[in-house]
Amino acid sequence: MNLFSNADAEVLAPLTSGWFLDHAWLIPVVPAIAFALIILFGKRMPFKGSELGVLSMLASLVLSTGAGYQWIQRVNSATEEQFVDPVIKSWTWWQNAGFEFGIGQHIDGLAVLVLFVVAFISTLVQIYSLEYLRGDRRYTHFFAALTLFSGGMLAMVLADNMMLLLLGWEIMGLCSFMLIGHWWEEDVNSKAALKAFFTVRVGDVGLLVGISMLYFAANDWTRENLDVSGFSIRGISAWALSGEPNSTVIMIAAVALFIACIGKSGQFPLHTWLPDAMAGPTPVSSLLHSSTMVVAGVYLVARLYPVFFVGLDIPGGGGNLIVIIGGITIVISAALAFVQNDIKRVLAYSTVSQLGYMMLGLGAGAWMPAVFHIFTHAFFKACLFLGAGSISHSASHHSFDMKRDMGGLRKVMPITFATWIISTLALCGVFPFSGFFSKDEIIDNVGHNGYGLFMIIALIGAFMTAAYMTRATYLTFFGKPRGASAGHADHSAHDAHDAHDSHDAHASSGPHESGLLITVPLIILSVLALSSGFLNATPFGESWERMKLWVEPRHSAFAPELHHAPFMWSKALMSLAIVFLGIAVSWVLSFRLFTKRDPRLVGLTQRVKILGVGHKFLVNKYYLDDFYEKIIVRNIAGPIASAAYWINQNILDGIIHKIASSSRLISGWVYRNIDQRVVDGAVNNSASFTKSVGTAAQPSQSGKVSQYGALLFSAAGVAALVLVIINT
Amino acid sequence: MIAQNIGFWTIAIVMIVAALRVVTTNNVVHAALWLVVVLAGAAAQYILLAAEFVAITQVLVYIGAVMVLFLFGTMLTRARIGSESDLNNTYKKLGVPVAGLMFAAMVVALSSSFGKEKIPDSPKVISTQEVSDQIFGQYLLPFWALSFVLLAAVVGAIVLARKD
Amino acid sequence: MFVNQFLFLAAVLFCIGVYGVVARKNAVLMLMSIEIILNSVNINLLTFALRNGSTDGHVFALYIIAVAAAEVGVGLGLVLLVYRNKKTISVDDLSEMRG
Amino acid sequence: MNMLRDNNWVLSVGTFLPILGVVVMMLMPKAQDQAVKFVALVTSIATLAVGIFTAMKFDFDQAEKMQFVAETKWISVIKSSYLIGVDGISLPLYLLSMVITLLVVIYSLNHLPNPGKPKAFFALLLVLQTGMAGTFIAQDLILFFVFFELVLLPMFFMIGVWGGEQRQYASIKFFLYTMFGSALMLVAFLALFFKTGAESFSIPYLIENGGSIAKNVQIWIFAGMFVGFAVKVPMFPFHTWLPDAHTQAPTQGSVILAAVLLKLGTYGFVRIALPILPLAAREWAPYIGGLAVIGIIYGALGCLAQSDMKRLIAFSSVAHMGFVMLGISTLTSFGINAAMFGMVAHGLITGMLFFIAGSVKERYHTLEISKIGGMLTQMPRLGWIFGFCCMASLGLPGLAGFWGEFPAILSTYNPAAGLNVTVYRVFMVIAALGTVFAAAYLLWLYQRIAFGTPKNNSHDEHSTHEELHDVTTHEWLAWSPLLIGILVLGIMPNLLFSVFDPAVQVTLSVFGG
Repeated sequence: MNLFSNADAEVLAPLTSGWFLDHAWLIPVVPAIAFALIILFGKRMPFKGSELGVLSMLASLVLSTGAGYQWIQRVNSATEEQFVDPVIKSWTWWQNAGFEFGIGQHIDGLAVLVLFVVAFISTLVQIYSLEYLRGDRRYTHFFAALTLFSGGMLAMVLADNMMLLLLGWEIMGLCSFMLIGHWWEEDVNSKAALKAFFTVRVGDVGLLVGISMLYFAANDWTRENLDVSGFSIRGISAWALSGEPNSTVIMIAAVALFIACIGKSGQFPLHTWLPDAMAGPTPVSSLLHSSTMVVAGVYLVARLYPVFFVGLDIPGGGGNLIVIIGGITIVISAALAFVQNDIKRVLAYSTVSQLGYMMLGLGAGAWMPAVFHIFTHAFFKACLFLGAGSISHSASHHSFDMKRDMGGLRKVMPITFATWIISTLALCGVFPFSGFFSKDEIIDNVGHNGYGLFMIIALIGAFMTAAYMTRATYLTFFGKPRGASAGHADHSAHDAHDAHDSHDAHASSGPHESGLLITVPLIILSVLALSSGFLNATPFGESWERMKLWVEPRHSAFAPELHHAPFMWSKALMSLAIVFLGIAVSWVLSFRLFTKRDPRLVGLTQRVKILGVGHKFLVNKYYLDDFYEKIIVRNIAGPIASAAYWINQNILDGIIHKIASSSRLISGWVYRNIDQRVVDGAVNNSASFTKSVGTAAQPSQSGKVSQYGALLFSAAGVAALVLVIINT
Repeated sequence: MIAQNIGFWTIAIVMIVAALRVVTTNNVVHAALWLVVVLAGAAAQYILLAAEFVAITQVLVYIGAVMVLFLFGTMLTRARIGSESDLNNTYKKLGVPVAGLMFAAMVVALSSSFGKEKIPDSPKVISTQEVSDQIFGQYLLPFWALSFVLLAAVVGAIVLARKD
Repeated sequence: MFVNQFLFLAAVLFCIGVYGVVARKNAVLMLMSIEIILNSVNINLLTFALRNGSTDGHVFALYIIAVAAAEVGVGLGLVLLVYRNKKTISVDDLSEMRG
Repeated sequence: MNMLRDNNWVLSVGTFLPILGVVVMMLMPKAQDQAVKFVALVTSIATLAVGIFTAMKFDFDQAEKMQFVAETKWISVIKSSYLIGVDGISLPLYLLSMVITLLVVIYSLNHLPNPGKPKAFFALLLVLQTGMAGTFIAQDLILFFVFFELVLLPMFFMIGVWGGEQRQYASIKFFLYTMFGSALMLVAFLALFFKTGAESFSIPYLIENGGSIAKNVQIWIFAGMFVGFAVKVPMFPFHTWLPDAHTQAPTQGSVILAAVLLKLGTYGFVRIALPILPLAAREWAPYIGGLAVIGIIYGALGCLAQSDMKRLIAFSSVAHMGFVMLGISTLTSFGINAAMFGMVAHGLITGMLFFIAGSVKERYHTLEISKIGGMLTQMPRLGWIFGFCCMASLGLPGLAGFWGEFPAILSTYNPAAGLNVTVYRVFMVIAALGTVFAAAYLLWLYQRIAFGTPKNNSHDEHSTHEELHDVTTHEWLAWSPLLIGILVLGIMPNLLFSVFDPAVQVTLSVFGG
């Protein structure tokens, strides 16, 4: 089995394992079972099935934590340079014609890390949803979908082969469709759900192609050397690094897989579904955009890192597809965040931008910081989303519009405010919040690995992040209360999903702090947003880099060699300075613009033409949506499909009709020459198909026996002659 | 051999002429009588072909029974016992090419298949006993079916012809 | 004796019968033409029976005679019925089945 | 060999039992509607029982061999015999036809389309069943042809009598189109017969001897069969009868058409065309693949242009059968396995979708997508089932549709030796794009029908509130086996693959491995 590790087995220490690691496959199975139970019995349970969802997530969390703990022990039992073998269990799902489809688990540091994050965030989100969706019409369905969604993500993370990964990947897609379109009575919501599923599905073509290519390219090699099929992640990783693969094949496969990641992780140019997906309930946005769905793409790149590493020549430096896409995504989505008035959309674009950082890091060989960014980002982004939900839930009467319905909330919602600030600082990458330790490391390593240009882009991105978050914070918590936050129950301004909740009680009570079920998850998340960075605090020296020790696979036949930039305070201070500059500039501008209504700033976009054009360009999201919807989708669904259908009806069917009518003509002609008497009715050129068939046959149906006889005998005679001629 | 040949050709010519009369005559009763000639000729040919039993059956069933039926049919439909001009239909001429076509096909087929093949000089003569063995042996099932057909025909004819 | 002389006789009779079927419009005469056809077939069958020395031809000739009897019975019954209802037995006037 | 002939009565009984039911039905007075329905139900249950018995006696370890072989002289003059048998390829389809018929009978018990006439309807249904089952067990070309054509007539009447407004047009088109194909097919069969020395029509015999026919002759013979089978499948330029037939056919007709009838064509390819004419198959394969891929995209585009739900589903059949044909055109055992699986999966899923369309029509009195909306609020169960089927149809992993679709795409990457790899890889990418289109049209359909708020139909007198009842007991009975099948096959595809695989391997052995 472990041909590669056995080769020099004598120097390796035996690795420990444990119950939790061996049974990690239970982690996705529990939510899957819970899903089935909720669907079947949920409505009849005391808490409408929500308790099952929460309990299953808690169970998954416990299992993942146990697995994490045992993984750390396993790492500790290994020697310094030893590659810590993942815990792999696989069973044959089915096999046929030499193809073997397995099902199994593949647990290593990366998987454990993401499992823990997913289970943790899912648990908090479910608890939060207990309150947030209380009384919703489809409460049970919501929990079922949420549970299955987490199950899908967990299965994808655990997958030991590409087929299982694809399964989890698609289940997530399905559940995102159900969750984003949760309030499907509104056209907007169902359209957003459709858009999300469809856009991701476009990317999935790449996944299908990539899996197929990898399978056929790698299968022989993996069978021979590792006795696993070409679907196995471990096999593919080893194959990619073996120097065996044809560089073109692996390059195309890597590009194909990356296309799938672009769709799933909302990278440019397929990021457009992500902001629209905010149509779903806030807990969904929080789950989707912090730790699951969108991270799946990043996870896939991290999981199959050897393929990308070799295929896209990551150690080569300079630039490759991943860093280019990542870099573009960071900047363009950060720019979009400036013109949003909807707080959730700001966060959505910020997510897109942060995913760009992760991709950038992975593309530039900064594997560890990128993976660590998955970890930290999950906490602070979830906290931000839940904070936004808390505001809309308790203060702004279900509106997410910062300009119209928020402002000055820091006094009424102190807990939400505090957690928000902590998470924002983490997001901006301020020392010592968690974002600093991951994001700064990414920026640092990108430069160190020879991607200088992209380091600059990343720094610009950091500046923009700080600026737009400051703007959003200012609009939400500072200044004077506006709209619903000021207690004006302006019913026409309410957010769309308002009608579905039974929260009318809140409407009259004005802005207030949210309940415990909402604030406790917020507090927990903000504590983590503050502290989780210390798990891999590079500035404090090697002994603080626990994450690197536990998660990063050591260089071996299964993992490429990764380089780490030495930490330097000078660089860190520079990037911190950029962040603070961003905060300061944005604060001053926001204060002047939104509170003082400074005449030099208000209406600037109207007065300065070039700014106006830029603003319009941003507001219209670079016209990408227009391009997709109006040009591509509308053309395919409209003229092209209609044209195809027209061809079907008029050309293909037309040929058939033509054949029918010409056969009618021919038979009519033949008949006229046999029987001069019957001419009427035979010539009717504009007859439809039915008529033509009928009239074609009609003359011969004269009802006269002797004619029938004549026809019969002459036909027999002709047939006989034909046979005779053929036989002679 | 020669005698048989003479017999064959004589009968054959008579049959053909008679058959032509059947399909051309303007008198239904005449047609029926000409048909008798054809059928009798056929019976004679059967004998030449060493099939006495079939020949006898032909005489009994056809000339005896079927012809009587025909004549009855003619009478019952009150055909004039005399010539009639309205016996042929308007596409009379259509029959000539159709028949000609079939004949051409058969001529080609027969002459190419059997050319100058002769009937063996001392052919195996089939006795009536053998025929009956066949009918009540190998072909018993068709025989049953045929019996049913006849029964059905009798019942059917009665049902059809009944006045009520 | 040639095999063909019988076969040709049968062919001639057959074609005459065909002509009769096509050209006649009196139903009784049509039936008669059909009888000619059937007889020509019988001649064929018996010729081959003699040539091959098999009994099958005889058996089928007999069957054909029997079927012909049945056919004539039913056919004439039909003719009678038609005559009773339409006062004519000209098949040209019987075109209710016209398509 | 003897063991393979054990119990060889079961196939004949299973095939002709429905005819017995028809005879019983014919003897009953017309007015006895309930009794007629009862007889139909009992007959189809008994048929299925025989089918299940067959499956139980079937030796799955020897799935590659013909089992329950029965041979009797039939038309010895043309050397055609009554030779029947099943192997791993035909058994699942044989059973599928029985299951579908039973479910359709159950569904019809109280969903009889206008103008009623239960006696004729059920009789036709049972005759249809005999034809379908017979096609799958026939091991003689003439027998195959007879059953293949036997299917045509009941379907013709079913569309022509119980169909929609344009039923005449649709039924005649269906009939003529398929007759045209069958005529060429028959010519091909005859040519095959004479070219192999006019010895036998038996398929095993022809498989042994067909390979020795000269290549250019094979290509022509294959062309005849291709047209015959492609019309039935239907493949791209021959598909235009399908939307009309589906749209006009009654629900039951559509279900059977989609679930079983279309499979006769693809089954013909796998059972007859490929193994008997290997040289020609290799020449034709790229063209078949090309047409299949065109069908995938073209069917999807056709779907996007539709405003009628049933017509949309009909066009989606064109796309799905494209995947099946693509799998076949690879000439690899994996591709053909995928195609076989795709056939069964498509039968279950599309059959189910047509059932749903029938129920929608019954409740809303229209199939215009724009006039239906908010089905989830009005009939949540139906809406969820519909969603489930849409997801299965667009190839969501874990449901049956995926295992027909993805392996077909996968196998296209590496077609059989001697086929142009580049061409097939292009096919693969296009087919993968086809899955996106599938998602597009199905989800769009679902969004328009199930989501949103119910359309105001108050001006329409028919759709009074009480008529919009959710899924009824009869519907549950008829549907749940299909739904369970979709789920179970999705989770355990090996159930089918393990049956197909040995037989497919044998079929492909003529290609030299």
